[in-house]
Amino acid sequence: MDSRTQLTSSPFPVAETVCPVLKNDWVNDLYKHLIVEAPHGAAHSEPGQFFHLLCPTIGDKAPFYRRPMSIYRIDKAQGRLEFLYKIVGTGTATLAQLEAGETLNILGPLGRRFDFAKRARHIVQVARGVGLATLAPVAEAAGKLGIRTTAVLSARTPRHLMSVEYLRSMNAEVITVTDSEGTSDVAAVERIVRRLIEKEGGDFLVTCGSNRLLQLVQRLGREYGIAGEVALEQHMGCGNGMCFACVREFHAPEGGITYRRVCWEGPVFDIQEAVSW
Amino acid sequence: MDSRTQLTSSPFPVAETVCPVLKNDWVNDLYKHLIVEAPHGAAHSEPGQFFHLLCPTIGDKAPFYRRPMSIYRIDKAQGRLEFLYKIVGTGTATLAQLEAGETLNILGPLGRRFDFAKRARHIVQVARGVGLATLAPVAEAAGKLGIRTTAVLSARTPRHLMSVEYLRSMNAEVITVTDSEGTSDVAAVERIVRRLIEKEGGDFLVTCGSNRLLQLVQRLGREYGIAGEVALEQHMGCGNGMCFACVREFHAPEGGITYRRVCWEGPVFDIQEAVSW
Amino acid sequence: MVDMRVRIGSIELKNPVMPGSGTMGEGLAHVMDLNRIGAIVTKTITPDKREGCPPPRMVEYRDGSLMAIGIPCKGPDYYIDEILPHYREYGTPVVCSVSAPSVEAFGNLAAKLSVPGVSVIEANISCPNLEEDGRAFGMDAEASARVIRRLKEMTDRPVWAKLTPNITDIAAVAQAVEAAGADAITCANAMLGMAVDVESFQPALGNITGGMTGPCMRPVILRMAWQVARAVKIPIIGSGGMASANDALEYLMVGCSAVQIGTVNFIHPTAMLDVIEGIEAFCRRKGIARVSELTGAMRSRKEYREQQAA
Amino acid sequence: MVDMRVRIGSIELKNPVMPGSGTMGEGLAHVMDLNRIGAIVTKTITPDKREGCPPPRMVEYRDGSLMAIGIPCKGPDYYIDEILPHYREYGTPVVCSVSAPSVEAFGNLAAKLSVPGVSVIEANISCPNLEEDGRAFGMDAEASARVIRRLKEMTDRPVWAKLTPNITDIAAVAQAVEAAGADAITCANAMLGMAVDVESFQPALGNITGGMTGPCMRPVILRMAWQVARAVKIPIIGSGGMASANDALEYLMVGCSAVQIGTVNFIHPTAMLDVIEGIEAFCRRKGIARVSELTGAMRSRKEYREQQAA
Ligand SMILES: Cc1cc2nc3c(=O)[nH]c(=O)nc-3n(C[C@H](O)[C@H](O)[C@H](O)COP(=O)(O)OP(=O)(O)OC[C@H]3O[C@@H](n4cnc5c(N)ncnc54)[C@H](O)[C@@H]3O)c2cc1C
Ligand SMILES: Cc1cc2nc3c(=O)[nH]c(=O)nc-3n(C[C@H](O)[C@H](O)[C@H](O)COP(=O)(O)OP(=O)(O)OC[C@H]3O[C@@H](n4cnc5c(N)ncnc54)[C@H](O)[C@@H]3O)c2cc1C
Ligand SMILES: Cc1cc2nc3c(=O)[nH]c(=O)nc-3n(C[C@H](O)[C@H](O)[C@H](O)COP(=O)(O)O)c2cc1C
Ligand SMILES: Cc1cc2nc3c(=O)[nH]c(=O)nc-3n(C[C@H](O)[C@H](O)[C@H](O)COP(=O)(O)O)c2cc1C
Ligand code: FES
Ligand code: FES
Repeated sequence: MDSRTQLTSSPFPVAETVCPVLKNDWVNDLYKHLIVEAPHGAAHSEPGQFFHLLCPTIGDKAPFYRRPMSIYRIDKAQGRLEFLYKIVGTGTATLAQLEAGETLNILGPLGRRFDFAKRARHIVQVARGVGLATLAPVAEAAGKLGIRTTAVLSARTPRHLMSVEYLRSMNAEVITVTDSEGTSDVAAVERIVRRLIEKEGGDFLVTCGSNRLLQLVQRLGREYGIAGEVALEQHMGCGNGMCFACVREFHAPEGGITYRRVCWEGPVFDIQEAVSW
Repeated sequence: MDSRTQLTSSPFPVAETVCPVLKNDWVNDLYKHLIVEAPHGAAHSEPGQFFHLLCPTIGDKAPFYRRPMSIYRIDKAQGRLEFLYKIVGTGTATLAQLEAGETLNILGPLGRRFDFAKRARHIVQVARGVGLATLAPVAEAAGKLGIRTTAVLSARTPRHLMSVEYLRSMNAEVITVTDSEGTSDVAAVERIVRRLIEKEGGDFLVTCGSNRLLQLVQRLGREYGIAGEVALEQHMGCGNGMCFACVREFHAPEGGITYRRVCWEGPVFDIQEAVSW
Repeated sequence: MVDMRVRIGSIELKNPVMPGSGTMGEGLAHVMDLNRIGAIVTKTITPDKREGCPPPRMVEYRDGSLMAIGIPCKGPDYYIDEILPHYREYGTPVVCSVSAPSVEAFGNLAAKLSVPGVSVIEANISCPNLEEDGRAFGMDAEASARVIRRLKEMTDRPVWAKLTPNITDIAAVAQAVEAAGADAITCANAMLGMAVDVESFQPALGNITGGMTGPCMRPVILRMAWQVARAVKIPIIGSGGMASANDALEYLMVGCSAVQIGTVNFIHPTAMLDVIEGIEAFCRRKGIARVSELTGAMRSRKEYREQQAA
Repeated sequence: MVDMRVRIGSIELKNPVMPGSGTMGEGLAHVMDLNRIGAIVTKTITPDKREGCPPPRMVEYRDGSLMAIGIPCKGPDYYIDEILPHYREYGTPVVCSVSAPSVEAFGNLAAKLSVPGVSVIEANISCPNLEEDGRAFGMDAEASARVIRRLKEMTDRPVWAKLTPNITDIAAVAQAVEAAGADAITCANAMLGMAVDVESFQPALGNITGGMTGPCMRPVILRMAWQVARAVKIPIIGSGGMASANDALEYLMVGCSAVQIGTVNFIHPTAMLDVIEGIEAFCRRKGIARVSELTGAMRSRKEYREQQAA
């Protein structure tokens, strides 16, 4: 382990690196925002990819495998990576205990990025929960290519909306809907997305974080003949295509159902091939 | 585990209790001095007994079983227990990381106490290393019974001598010998112990912490026909007589060699039955 | 109120939680009330006196340990005169574990130990330290059956057969001991393991091999309990790697009627009480009236989905 | 300089460390240089196409995990056309793991896969997920021998027999495959385990049972490697629970010539490099010139004491 705790860089695109934690603060009652110094990771990462985090062992909490987290923000200039994560169980609980000045062992970047560069002029994002983290870097990357982004962000309450400021600072338009305000039901989101497609030239749909919203976006995609992608989750072992633990069901292009690895063929998949759950 | 972290007392003599740490400081470069609030433990403990400490798990350091530690001081008045321990491996390393205000799960008191009450008028202690911790409470308990104690303390350097002040405050006479001063070889200690027996009425020998000193004390005990006891160590599972992991060889009274459990028949044994190693 | 009683053949236990043989001792009575557990299971007794394995006797791992204790034993008379009296005062049935080097000796020992105060004979046909390479009666279905048949002839107490997990087909041994008349099956003893002290190029244990136990073995032994449960009709007592009520619930759900807690008693001597309370709390929360309903309550994933959808 | 080369029958490896089948993939080449390891061992190939087990496929424990992957496979042609090319570019021998439902199919598959770029055929006669209750060829010495004999007829590549640990007498299977002509033995595959999700009363794995692997299994598999080493003369490749150089040294000292690292690759993809460096450092520190001297270097405790005293 000694050699490992000194890892800082690697000649390989994917690397296990030990990164200083710069920040690990609450953004609301459920989520924390983690910033690590990771020049290697920041240099190689693309939107939609994830890192596999070695959450520390503390007392009874001993996460054996790493935990996958989407990159929330890639700061290539400063060599930093940011994550936005919800505390749900063992690993995220110990991750939440990390303090600035401590280190975190990360493996990545891993997985397939969003592929909108040549296909989109106006990306419509539909995100909820953890999906807000996953979709955030799309706006920044799209902006650099002159692609417009509108993000429809859904959450339980306004307090649980995240990344609104960040997305706006990247020139994305942001539409927020929440359960507490009664604006987040599928029908309401459907009206918004239809308008974006019909009136605003929305031509590429990305979604993450909600099964109901995935079903909606699949339906609208089919109806309008618009391409799109979804970022999916599954419990992972290696995160690197080796163990086949992270498979989910997909519609095979040749018909029927097939298993694919979320970490390797994904986590970003064609929206119509995804099987909703 | 939740119920366990609230344990504070028990109607049973031996108990698993979760104790606030009051102090856990270095006494020299090798040893730390730990004080915990433990009313139940302090009320039931006797010199020579030990506690089985649940050293915390931190990262790669995951001590599975508890770690046995002699009681260095029993403070019945304030309901406190003190330990003096050397950092040698996994468990003591994580124990050393505990800070005042945190808690420690302890199990005890366990094992057989020193049995000098009806047998001694002048106890001669010969201690080295960890033995300094184990023998310390003997002086206080002996003093209360009007039994005189002389402690011959051996260490590598004067800096590694511990409990000198404490023993003197208990009215024990203290003779120190160290390797660095060239005063600690077996012949020198032998001269001291012979004098204490021949000139000062030394009539009960206790030792702990050194094989060479055990052999010396056994030899002198036999020669002068003086009784004595030794506190021994062995790797432990349960610490409570149940697993039989902690056996050592002993001279059986009926002749031959037998195994006995250090945690149950000991850790204090008749000095002549102990097999030196 | 949850009815925590379970029936193991002809005897009833006040709850399904007891220690594994060799993992409790008089010391436990200094820490807790032995009236609260389902049964008292004593360390295996052999016909002869033995000192057990030479030290070192243990190696510790992150989630379990390797112990090579052997069966230190002072013989059946000492058991009857000195050990049993400690436990007779409790209203908890005593399960007396026995082991012997031959079928004949097994039977004689059980007969001798069928004294007042002993409610059950558990046949340790599985102890991995006794024979060369850990081979034991329990590794052969026919030899196992012979031991059980003899025990049934020699004692009127219920006989539990404690199987070894160091085996290809545990269900076959289970069926053999069932056919031989065993009243219940304890599944299972420790898996044989070893460790090397690489610094000294020596085996880490005095006995070279030892029994691997503790939480890390639970998935393997649980699978065996499930295989046994599908193969026999007599009650099964699970034994392997339980540290919490959840762990015990796994064993009950795959088909066990009771459970034995072993290694974790060494770390938390009152762990059995936590397990009992935890099982009871689970039943309350799920609206289960009798703990015995949990036995074999595992449903297949498909069934479950259909049921949820219904 | 320590000579790190080891010889496994007719082939020489630059060092004794390689991945276990099914625990590496192309992804590893994105993290490290595959020229540095002793061999590349590819995931088991079956004659037919398979999707593998239904999810959930894993349960995590404190010191290991239970995985029920099955053998997702796109068949031998896909292997030759799509997988092998990724590995051919390295100067590291490729060990191709194969499995099949019959002796005949085993032989045909090995013949088909004996293409340039494949240096060794490893026969996975031990995979616990293929047959009902995890039963496999490897659970029967005679069936194991038949597979190996057939493979030896059908391929000119060295054949390694990868044994199952779910067995009473692993030494007997080792002797049977040695007699059948195996060039080496891999000891061993995963132990069969299971888990229950007690909240839902369901098996935690889609396949109900899965393979338990990771550090917690090391003592049990190490013991088997030692038993095998005492029973056969062909080289042994240890496989089970190694996470560090120390762990690998245990396997070498009980008699293995090389080791396979599995589960820990998932957590630290460069773990094999640490193991290689650690073994080399150990040899340097102990003044050992050739890593092959470590094979079987364990002495009995008594011997050791005598030697120390001398
Ligand atoms: C590609 C990818 C990107 C992700 N990005 C984010 C993100 O940006 N922010 C965020 O908050 N969460 C994200 N998640 C979900 C996150 O990985 C889980 O919340 C986390 O693994 C839970 O770990 P735990 O130990 O706290 O939970 P536990 O429930 O204790 O974990 C038990 C096991 O289940 C797995 N697990 C539990 N929930 C999930 C889940 N939803 N997805 C995958 N595995 C799970 C754990 O990894 C672990 O193996 C992402 C998941 C994937 C697959
Ligand atoms: C009755 C008794 C009283 C003791 N009192 C004291 C005391 O007052 N102060 C003190 O500093 N030490 C004392 N010791 C020794 C102390 O228990 C060990 O130093 C400690 O267990 C080492 O644990 P570790 O995890 O740091 O070492 P590691 O080497 O990592 O431990 C590995 C295993 O070896 C065991 N072990 C290692 N050394 C010893 C040892 N000397 N005795 C018993 N087990 C050992 C550990 O408990 C553990 O099981 C006492 C031992 C016994 C038996
Ligand atoms: C130190 C020790 C001693 C044991 N002695 C015996 C014994 O004498 N007879 C027996 O049948 N089982 C014995 N066992 C096995 C336990 O009863 C139990 O079956 C096993 O430890 C698995 O449970 P666990 O993982 O909860 O420990 C012993 C186990 C340990 C750890
Ligand atoms: C996810 C996973 C997949 C595996 N797939 C295979 C396989 O296809 N063929 C095989 O022979 N062994 C397979 N194994 C077994 C490993 O090669 C190895 O023998 C085992 O995991 C023990 O080593 P470990 O404890 O280091 O993981 C697999 C193991 C794991 C964890
Ligand atoms: S997590 Fe291992 S293949 Fe995806
Ligand atoms: S440590 Fe268990 S009997 Fe002594």
